[in-house]
Amino acid sequence: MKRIYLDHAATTPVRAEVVAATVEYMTTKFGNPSSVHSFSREVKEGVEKARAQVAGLINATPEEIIFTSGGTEADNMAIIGLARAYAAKGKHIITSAIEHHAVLDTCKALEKEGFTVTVLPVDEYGFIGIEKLQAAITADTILVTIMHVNNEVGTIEPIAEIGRVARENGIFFHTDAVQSVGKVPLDVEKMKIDLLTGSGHKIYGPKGTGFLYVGKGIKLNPLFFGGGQEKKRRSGTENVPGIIGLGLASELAGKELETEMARQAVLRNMLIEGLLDRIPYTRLNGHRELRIASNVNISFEYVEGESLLLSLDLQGVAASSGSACTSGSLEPSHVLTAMGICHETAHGSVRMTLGRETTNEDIEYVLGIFPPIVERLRAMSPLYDTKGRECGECTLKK
Amino acid sequence: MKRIYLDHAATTPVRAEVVAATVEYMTTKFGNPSSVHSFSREVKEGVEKARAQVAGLINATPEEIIFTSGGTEADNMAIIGLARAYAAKGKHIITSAIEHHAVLDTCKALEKEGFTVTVLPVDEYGFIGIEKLQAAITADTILVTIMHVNNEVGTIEPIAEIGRVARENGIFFHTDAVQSVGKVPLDVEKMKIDLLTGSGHKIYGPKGTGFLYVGKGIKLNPLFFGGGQEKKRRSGTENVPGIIGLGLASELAGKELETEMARQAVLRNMLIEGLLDRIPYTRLNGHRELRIASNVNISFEYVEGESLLLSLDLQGVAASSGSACTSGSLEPSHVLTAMGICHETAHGSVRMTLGRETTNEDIEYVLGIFPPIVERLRAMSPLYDTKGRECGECTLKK
Amino acid sequence: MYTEKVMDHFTNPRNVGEVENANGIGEVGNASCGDIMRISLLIEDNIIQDIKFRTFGCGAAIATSSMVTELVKGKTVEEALQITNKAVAEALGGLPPVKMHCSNLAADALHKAIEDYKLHQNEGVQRLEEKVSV
Amino acid sequence: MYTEKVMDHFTNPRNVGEVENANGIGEVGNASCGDIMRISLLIEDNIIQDIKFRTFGCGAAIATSSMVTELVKGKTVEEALQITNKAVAEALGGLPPVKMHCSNLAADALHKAIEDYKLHQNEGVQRLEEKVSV
Ligand SMILES: Cc1ncc(COP(=O)(O)O)c(C=O)c1O
Ligand SMILES: Cc1ncc(COP(=O)(O)O)c(C=O)c1O
Repeated sequence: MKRIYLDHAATTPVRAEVVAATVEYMTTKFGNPSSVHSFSREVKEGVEKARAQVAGLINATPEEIIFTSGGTEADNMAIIGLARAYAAKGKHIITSAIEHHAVLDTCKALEKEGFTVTVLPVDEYGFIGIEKLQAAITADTILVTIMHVNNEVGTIEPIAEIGRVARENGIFFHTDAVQSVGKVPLDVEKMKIDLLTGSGHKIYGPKGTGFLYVGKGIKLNPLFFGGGQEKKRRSGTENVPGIIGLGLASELAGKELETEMARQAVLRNMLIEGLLDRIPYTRLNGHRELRIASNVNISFEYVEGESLLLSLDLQGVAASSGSACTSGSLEPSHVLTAMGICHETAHGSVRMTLGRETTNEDIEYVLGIFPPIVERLRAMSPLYDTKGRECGECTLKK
Repeated sequence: MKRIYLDHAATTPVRAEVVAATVEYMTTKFGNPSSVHSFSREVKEGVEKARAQVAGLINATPEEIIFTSGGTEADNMAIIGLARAYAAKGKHIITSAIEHHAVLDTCKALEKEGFTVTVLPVDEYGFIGIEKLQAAITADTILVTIMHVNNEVGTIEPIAEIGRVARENGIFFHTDAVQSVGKVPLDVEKMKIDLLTGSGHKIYGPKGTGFLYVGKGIKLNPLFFGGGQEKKRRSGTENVPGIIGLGLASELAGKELETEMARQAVLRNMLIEGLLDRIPYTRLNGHRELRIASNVNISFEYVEGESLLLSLDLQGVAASSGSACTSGSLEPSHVLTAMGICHETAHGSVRMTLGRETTNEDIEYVLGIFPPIVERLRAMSPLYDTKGRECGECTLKK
Repeated sequence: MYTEKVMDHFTNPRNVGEVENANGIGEVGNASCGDIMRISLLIEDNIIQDIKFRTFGCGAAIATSSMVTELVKGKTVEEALQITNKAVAEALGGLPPVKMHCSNLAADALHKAIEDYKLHQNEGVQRLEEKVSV
Repeated sequence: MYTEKVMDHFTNPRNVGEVENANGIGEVGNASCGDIMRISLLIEDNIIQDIKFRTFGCGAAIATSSMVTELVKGKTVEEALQITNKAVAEALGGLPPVKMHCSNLAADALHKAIEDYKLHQNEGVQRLEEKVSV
């Protein structure tokens, strides 16, 4: 059976060049960068090259890049590290309702340490309002953390404006750019970004790799302690093969960013229009234009997302959903509900995220199999006959 | 030039079988275990198989294994996580003077959160005294964290006895087993170990992988927050290829543990005796018998360790040293000084750690080149003529 | 994630639809929470003669609905009342742990339908009694 | 880690040993801290005629010692006094950052040796003066 992977926002296959590089650093160049002998020298050089490759992708300097075990660790390092380092300056943090849990739950955890957190609402497309941000700033605010591109609906936030507002107010600005690094042009200088999170496995690099950009002179308390690697900011023997892979993946992503995104945008539009045209009672989630080239997120009324995913999977198509069922909880995606979408509708959302290998034929195949799947499930659904809409909230607790 | 790697305690090359397995999980089996489609199913299975492989090596159950980004993170997770979870029960922690910085500095960091830490001294061989441990326990003690095998001198601590004492006193026992997993038989049941740290890159597995064993029912506060992976104990997309590699490396290490350690012990003895015989003014650091099969640590009086390492490296031999110079500080190894070894002598220590690929010929080669190297450096040393011994401490601060 | 049996019932659900001349209907769940199951049945001579379901929900919700209809069709009311959600899950070869408490409600829907049948029966009886007493 | 020049001076150190008829000796460092450098020299007519070193220390310590002897041999005392630790490091093509402040003491040892020479010279002069005044 044809297998079509449309879940690139969840993770990506590691590209062949990157695999080869990691293998080299697992075998012949396997030394510990902290050692004092020839086995370590070549390794140290490789790590520094990777640092420069990552820095190059976002217009930072290599010394401003700290390697981590992934986007989650980098988000935590940024938010917890900065909050603890600057607690004397202020104890207020601003974030948004549509952040990844690596940001939202981390901010929440800081409330236990005496910080207060303002969670900004978003509009129906998932945009942060700059005025709302401005209004939320107090003399006590030390950090604004707002993502660049949302992982579920692909909305591109106005981070250059957010950066400007933060800079004007003397507040640090962190952005979770896990979904945008290598996919949307990024310039930490121009966009006035102080801290930025990236993750390797979203850009055809290895899982278990990520980085935090931290502008020169910004202090961070470390999350953990040990050998003092990464200039004492991130202890632990470096994941050298991973770092090498992340570096190369970053460079290659930068090189093909424009052509690849233009190509994917065409396929994305084809998929969005095809589905909205062919299937009634559907809605596009997120903004029609200001979304990342790879993201499609559509709600299919009267059906539940997981059963849609299962049906797609049975026909070889891998996608994801904002349905509660996929997370094992009862509440649907916090992103969709923050955008004002009914819980019922949110449960019926499907996200398809395109990638380097996605072809025209893949999209045509998906457009072919999708309508009968929805039809079959709707025929089974007790909601479909009445088209009754419950626009309530799920208040049950699991 | 022949290149002989004798720094296996620092890191190891990834074995071929493990490389192949990681490549498979970077390419064909690349899915995100949290997804709901066929790409993730096979991946989830792989991760659970790896969990069982790791558990098997230490006689734990798979559910008791949490995958981490390395030994450092696991040590931090154990100590910080447990301390915070049980702070209401008590605020006293016991550790030893020869722990890795991932343990020592983590305990120190907890002092800022109101914990008190007792650092047990060691004897001239690096052994913890059980009576000293017993005496240090108070009603407020919640955790004893003492390593299994020391990374510098290879001393094997009496952890079964430590486990017994801790259990009798109702105190949790964590052991940093980074240097012993896969090299010394381990049984968390019999040894009454509550938490145990292991690291992949020390056993021919990938860097950036590690695990924490946490006995059933023991609570841990997480170090960071996000998607709630690893049963909410370690958020972040799993480093799947790394986990697969760690699992396989663990299984293979277990299989060859006995034969390999017996083989290495012979080579180790050959190296120790050869060097002590051929070179005057030398001393073996650590215990002659109760040391791991792979560790040799010898001090060469009147010469400094880094210049020894450089000289060895120029002849193709990679080793490590307790010299301050290798760490960029002025104080020599805290392990050697805790064992009562003069700073001056400690600066002249060299550690050679054997591995799977180490051969008889390698040892003979090292025994051949070593004496002239020491001779040359001693001839340059102003201390050698007088054989003057300064047994002071370096009190300069860098 | 799901067993083969679950996938079989998901792909080829048994007894989908509404029993036309149903004398008991039960609905459980809440669309906002991602699951609604509706069971309609026809009970005659204390036997479940016909039973159908319609479900809005995940794979487990659909499969458990399908399975419960298969399990009780032709059974007595008493036998049907003994079916538990757990038994349905077991008949499917088990469900993933996260599903045990959310999408596993089909037996509840069945019991509700039977209650509904009984209520109507009682009402019928009452109505009869009323008639007599008049 | 180290430049080629450092490795050259480490592998083939120049001027190792003690000047036999030295008239100035300087020692800096501390074995407990991992570095001792000892420089002995012979100054005649204000010129450093001969200079040798012995060093206990790391690669950088040995290389900087060797380099400083090479830099000042045949130079005047004034020229020698102008050599700094930084200049020695530069002559070696640089040192790793961690070494700039620990093993880079060779110029200090040289200056100490020159001081020692001067002290003895002054003592000699004084003694002469004493003689005259008697
Ligand atoms: C927006 C966003 N932030 C953070 C993360 C976490 O990154 P990682 O999976 O590398 O831990 C993800 C992906 O899972 C993400 O999409
Ligand atoms: C005893 C000991 N503990 C902890 C560590 C840290 O482990 P990792 O390098 O995987 O972070 C090491 C090795 O560096 C070690 O030898």
